[in-house]
Amino acid sequence: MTNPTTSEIVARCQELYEDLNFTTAREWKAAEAGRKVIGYLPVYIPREIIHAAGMLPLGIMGGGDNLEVIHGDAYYQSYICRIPRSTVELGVTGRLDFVDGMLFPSICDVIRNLSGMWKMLFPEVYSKYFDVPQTYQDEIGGTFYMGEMNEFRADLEKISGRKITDEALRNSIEVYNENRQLVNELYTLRAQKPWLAPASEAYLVVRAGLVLPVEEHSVLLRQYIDAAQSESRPIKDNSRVVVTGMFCEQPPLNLIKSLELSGCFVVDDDFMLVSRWLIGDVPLEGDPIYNLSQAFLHHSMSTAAKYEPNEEEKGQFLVRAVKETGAEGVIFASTSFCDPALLDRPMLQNVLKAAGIPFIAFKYAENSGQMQPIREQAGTFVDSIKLWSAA
Amino acid sequence: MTLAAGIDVGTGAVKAAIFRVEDGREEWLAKSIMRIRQRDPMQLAREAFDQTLEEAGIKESDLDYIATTGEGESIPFHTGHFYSMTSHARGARFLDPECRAIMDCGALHGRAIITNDPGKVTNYKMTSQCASGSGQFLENIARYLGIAQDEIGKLSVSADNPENVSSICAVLAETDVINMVSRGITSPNILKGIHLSMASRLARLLKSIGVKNELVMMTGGLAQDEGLVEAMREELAKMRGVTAEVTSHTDSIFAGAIGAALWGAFRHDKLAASGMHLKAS
Amino acid sequence: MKTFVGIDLGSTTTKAVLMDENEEILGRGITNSRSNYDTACRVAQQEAMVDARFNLFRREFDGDENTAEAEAFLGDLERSFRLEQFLEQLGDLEETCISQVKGERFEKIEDGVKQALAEVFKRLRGEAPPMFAPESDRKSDFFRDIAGSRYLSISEEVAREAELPYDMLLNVYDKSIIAVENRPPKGTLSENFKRALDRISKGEASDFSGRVDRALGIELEETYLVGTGYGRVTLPFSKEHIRSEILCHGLGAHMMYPHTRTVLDIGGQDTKGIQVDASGIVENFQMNDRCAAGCGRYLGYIADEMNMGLHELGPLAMKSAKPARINSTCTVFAGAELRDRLALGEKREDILAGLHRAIILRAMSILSRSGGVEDQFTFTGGVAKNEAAVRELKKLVFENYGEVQINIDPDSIYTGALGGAEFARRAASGRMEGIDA
Amino acid sequence: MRKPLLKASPADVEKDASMIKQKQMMTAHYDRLTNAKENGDKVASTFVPGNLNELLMCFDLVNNLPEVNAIQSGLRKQSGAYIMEAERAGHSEDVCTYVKSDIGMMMKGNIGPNGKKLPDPDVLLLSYTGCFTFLKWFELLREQYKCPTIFLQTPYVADGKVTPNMIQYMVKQLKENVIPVLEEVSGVKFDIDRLREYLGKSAKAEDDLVYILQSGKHVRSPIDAYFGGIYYIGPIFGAFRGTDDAIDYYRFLRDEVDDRMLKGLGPVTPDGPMGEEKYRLVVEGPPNYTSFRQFWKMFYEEGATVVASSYTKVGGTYDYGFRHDPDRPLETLAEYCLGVYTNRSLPSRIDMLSDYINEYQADGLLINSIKSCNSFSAGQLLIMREVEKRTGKPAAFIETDLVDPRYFSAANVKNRLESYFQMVEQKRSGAGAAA
Ligand SMILES: Nc1ncnc2c1ncn2[C@@H]1O[C@H](COP(=O)(O)OP(=O)(O)O)[C@@H](O)[C@H]1O
Ligand SMILES: Nc1ncnc2c1ncn2[C@@H]1O[C@H](COP(=O)(O)OP(=O)(O)O)[C@@H](O)[C@H]1O
Ligand code: SF4
Ligand code: SF4
Ligand code: SF4
Repeated sequence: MTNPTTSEIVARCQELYEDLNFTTAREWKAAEAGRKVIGYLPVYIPREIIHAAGMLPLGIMGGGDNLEVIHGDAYYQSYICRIPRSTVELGVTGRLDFVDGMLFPSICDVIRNLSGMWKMLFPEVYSKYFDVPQTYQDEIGGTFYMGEMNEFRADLEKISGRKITDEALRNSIEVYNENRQLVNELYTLRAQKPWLAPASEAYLVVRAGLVLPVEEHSVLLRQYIDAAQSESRPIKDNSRVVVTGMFCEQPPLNLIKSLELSGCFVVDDDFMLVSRWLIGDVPLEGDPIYNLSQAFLHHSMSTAAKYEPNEEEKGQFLVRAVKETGAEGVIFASTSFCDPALLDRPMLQNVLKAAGIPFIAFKYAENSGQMQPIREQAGTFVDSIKLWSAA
Repeated sequence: MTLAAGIDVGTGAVKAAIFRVEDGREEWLAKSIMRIRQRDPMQLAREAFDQTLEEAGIKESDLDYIATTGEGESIPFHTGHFYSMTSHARGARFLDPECRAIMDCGALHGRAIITNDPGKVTNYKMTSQCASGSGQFLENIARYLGIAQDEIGKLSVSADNPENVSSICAVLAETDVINMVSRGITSPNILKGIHLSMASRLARLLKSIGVKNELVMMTGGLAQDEGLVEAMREELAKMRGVTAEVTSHTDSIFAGAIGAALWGAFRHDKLAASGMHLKAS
Repeated sequence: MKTFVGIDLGSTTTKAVLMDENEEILGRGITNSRSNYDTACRVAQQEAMVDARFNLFRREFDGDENTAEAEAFLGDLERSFRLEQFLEQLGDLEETCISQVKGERFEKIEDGVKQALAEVFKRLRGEAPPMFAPESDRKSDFFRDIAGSRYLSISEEVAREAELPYDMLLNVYDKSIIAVENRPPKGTLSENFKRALDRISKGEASDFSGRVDRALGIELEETYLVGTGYGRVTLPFSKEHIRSEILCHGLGAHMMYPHTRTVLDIGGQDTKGIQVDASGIVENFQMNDRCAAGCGRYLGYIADEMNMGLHELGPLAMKSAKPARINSTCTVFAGAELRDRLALGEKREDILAGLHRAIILRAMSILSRSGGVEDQFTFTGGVAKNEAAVRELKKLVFENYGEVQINIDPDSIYTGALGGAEFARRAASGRMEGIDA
Repeated sequence: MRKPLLKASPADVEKDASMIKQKQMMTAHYDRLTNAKENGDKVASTFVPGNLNELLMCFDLVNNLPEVNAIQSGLRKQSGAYIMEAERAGHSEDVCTYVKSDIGMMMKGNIGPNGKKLPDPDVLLLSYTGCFTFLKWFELLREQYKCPTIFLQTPYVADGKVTPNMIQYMVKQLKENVIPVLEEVSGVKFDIDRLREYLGKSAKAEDDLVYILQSGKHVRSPIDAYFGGIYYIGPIFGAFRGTDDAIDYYRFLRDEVDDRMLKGLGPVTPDGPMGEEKYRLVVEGPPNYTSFRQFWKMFYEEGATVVASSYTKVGGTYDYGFRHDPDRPLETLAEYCLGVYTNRSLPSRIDMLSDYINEYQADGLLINSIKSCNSFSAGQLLIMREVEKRTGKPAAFIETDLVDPRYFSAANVKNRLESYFQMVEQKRSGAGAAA
């Protein structure tokens, strides 16, 4: 079998991305009696538990710019971000009618309240507000988190009618470890040779992992990485930037393309953090729930949705990302009305200022149509990097 | 010697300029402006460019760099593209080397920019995706009041009791203006009121990017409007902690084109120095 | 006879409905709200009176064997009456224009401009009778619109011939039209009727004119008046004569379609989604904020951008099978997007269809916030006259709320005023009951 | 019945005793705050919902509440300038204006309502109950003050049930993260009996508060449970829970309310006693503070009384029986935090509001949706429709902001309210006619 080209893989991923009916997930479910699908919202959920229950974790990142929101506005005022309203739209228009459960991770007040709304709107579907600790001591936050995970595990056992064994969990952890390694490999490739794996492509490839079974996605990742490395593409006179603030409501694809068009190489980002949340492999030996909790407490990504207990550490993750990827600046792109991202931003900017890293900031919505102002702002940023850099 | 052209494709007008740069001396050879008025901007860009070539008495192939700015990214014959704020800042610095802050007021957007000494943009902000308080907005109102565009400024500065205009929709403003007319408010007072309301928005934009005592140069089409320039002065004077002066220039509308041409020349020389040649095609 | 008046002072148009004691509509009147509000109310009310007179004439002629002849006569009378009105306002406009020609800007060309104006108005007057001839197709009923578009083209010609700057003539017009609109109509109604009657009967008294005289003799007593609408706070009425426009729209829609439960009104400056119960009482509503995106003005603005009449937008958009996806929400930015897309070679009808879809999508969002769409659904307001908007609305409503019945009345623009008139009738009868008790 | 202690002219006794008392309490509190440094007092900043005043008192810490400061700035019409200041410093227009008002105030010298500078806090007690903004707010303050910051997480009561896992988590945090740091900052050893004593006092005042708030059930309500309610909750939600002052205050207030009920009087408004009670409303959501008077006036002028509101539950829900319990000191604190209004799930908020409409015989529900506050606002439209469906009473929705004057459009709000009142009226007469 010949390896598919990047454009073939990307085309497939784009199809998955545009499919607001989640056809592949529907087909997966229909393929075998008794299969269940559990939907989850950003930012992070231990998908391993769902996988171990023999179910398909389905990432729901809003409706994007292809969904015309008709009913969603009946649920949300104009000053609330888009993702909950497009998610509700997906729900009330029946696009999620095959989903057997929904998880609302603790990320902000909007998603939190959405969990209650879901209970009102779809009383017959299992839904859970998935609380996570914001304190990171083993005895305190750890115990609480293990409690939450075990509760969830028990819920899934009830739904599926069979036990989730530690063995199954370990197996799932292994599968996801591999998937995370591949995602990280793709990110590393993009950071090193961004022209080979443009951000808009990498985005689609990683995003496919939200709707595909993880094993299938890992194959896809491998294929894309191999194809990207073997194709030759022209090097552009672009500047390297890290984009941040997009951890929940996803930017429209055109926004990512516009950034590239205006002269940016995106070398790191916080899109769909669930795919990269845990840093490094989760150990396979011992109590799997304990291991997942340890990874969450001590080896996980930073975002605005997390409390940073250590003042000195605030924002350092961003400085490290810049250093590690050789970026020349940071773009803060936040969803309009996203309190976590927007409240965090001034603090992060202060950290960057102190580190002498240039940055700019703008807002978007998942359905932003007009890209010209974004091109202009990103373009001006790149202009000033380019005109004044030593080269 | 470097010859460079700048073409600024805006939403209201296309502007073009040609420069000769030699030993740091910048000589402006030609300029041209064409209002778009529902015509194809790309074609107008060509026409405006050809006009400048003719005026400068040179051929396209004599040019070392053709720079576009504004919405000119897709012009086929450019050497490179600079984004509006980059070029406006540079153009303003050419028109008045003293200025450090730039307020560009075009047909749809307002852009506040700060530069450091070498002309590098250090901070900026654009107005949002609502056209309230834009050039188009003023144009609509003037049209309704039956006032020609070049009359606006003069009338506005003659106001004796400006009407208080809160920020209103650029499209629905008409109704509010009708309201004012029917309450017997004079055109100068209406215009001044609108200028003040626009200016206060723009002044806030300037302050938010950290303008304190820099000389602010107005660029773009509305810089021609002395009423708005005056209103900017008044609004900035009202702001605590800001002592910035405001200036404009008769060629302010060309700032983008000028800046693009000069950056083009700069980039050409820089690349040439490193042995690369990007001859205009 | 007793009459009840409802006036809906809209942002774009002011509408009046005259109702009799039996809840029958006697007359409807509409005018531009552009002028001052007082005048707008007075003009709309007066127009409703005129319409009522014609209805009374019609009642007078009812049961006549020569229906065709009578219809023709009434048609003539109406056109002739409109012509009289038009000429009167034209005279006013001319006077005002001439008086504007003064000052520095006209220093050297004062006489020339005045002569040119005289010529323009001569031609305008000459064109008038055919404009009001049978079968002629008037673009609008508003003086500003009819006079305006003709003035523009005639004065361009005249200016060219006289070698005067066209801008000057334009400027004089722009200044004068506001003043003219702000003046309440001068002539008394019956005089205009008399003159119109004279014009068609050429002075000869006929059986028809006798009946008209008789109908003119019926006195229309204004028993109670209720005002509503966008400008209701500035209405020149006291508080008990004012009702919220939401309630008036709800009630008005209920009167036209007693089974209606959801009402969408898209006016010039606001869009309202209203839910009413079985007796026309408002249960919930939602309105847009002060932004033109999603209201009638959006289309007006686009029409201006495209140099088209409002009436032409819908039919052109209907030609499209593939509406474009409009990215900008803001009206002004949508205008810019329109230009961009035209420049890129996209089809006018596709862009226009996309713009219609955009405005209806906004309306859908307001509807959904007001509680969705329930059977029956009534669409009112100026935009209901636009077929492309109606097409998109139907499509979206059916897709999202199933097969509900959609009501659109050609006179739906009067919904608010109708509700107002009914409130007036109820208030008056309540008052009378009070007196009886 | 106890007689009011304070002297006032006989005619005024009913309405003034509690008000005078409250003024004195507030003045004394702000003086203590602004003199903290001179007096050697240590200051803790914390939030209203989940505010652990009794615990802070055990360490002799003075309780500073940034939210209350923001409210004060709003009422004094200074918040607008503060918010602009914060936005100029890089804060987004989109985020909660309480935070920006506080940060702006800090940037402009932190002058408190008594005209004196508020002290820098010695410790930030980040008690996180149902509002994500709290997290970021104190991270922002920590960046400025560089003082110890205690994090106390209250899990969200998503399923309407408080689980043992939640209580354990909180008690553990109190024992291991909160109390040790408070001891260290204050230099005072924790004494659980002191805490018990204060908790007992809290419960006493809480009894009276519930009585007062429930007086709204009386037809011809003696109180306005929204505009008036804001004053009534001040001491219990602020720095006075657990004090004798609070006990006195609520006793006075209870007497006044009883007196008004006896006389068949309605609430007192800034323009004197309220006229006829034409509409009885339940209100959901915080008020607007920048145009507080104007806003209130739109209600009382039309004869609308708010008989129950959810806002008076933000600092704790007592009407379902919760009282601070001296016998389970740490658990009771945990339960208190878990029970604050915004930490309750949407379904339980709907239950609560529907109950209020029925129990307080209200004509309908009014939602004041606050732009700032996702915690309150996200989901309110569903709440509105659901309550309407369950109670059959009309509901209306208005949008304003807490302390940002830019988002209070008087004309809009008035238009909506007027339409709403006419709607209620029409519905009543329509129902009457149909019957
Ligand atoms: N003399 C003038 N007085 C006032 N406004 C003017 C004048 N000339 C142009 N304008 C306004 O300037 C705007 C166009 O400015 P410009 O900078 O060319 O915009 P853009 O770059 O967006 O095309 C138009 O809105 C026009 O109304
Ligand atoms: N014949 C028509 N065809 C299409 N649209 C129309 C027509 N007449 C009016 N409109 C639309 O209706 C709007 C005015 O609606 P109207 O209900 O009169 O508004 P308002 O009540 O606010 O005055 C105009 O902005 C226009 O878009
Ligand atoms: S985009 Fe921001 S505010 Fe909206 S749900 Fe996500 S985290 Fe919350
Ligand atoms: S308010 Fe007016 S100018 Fe602003 S977005 Fe809406 S239509 Fe555009
Ligand atoms: S978001 Fe709401 S609860 Fe949170 S601080 Fe702001 S106003 Fe208070």
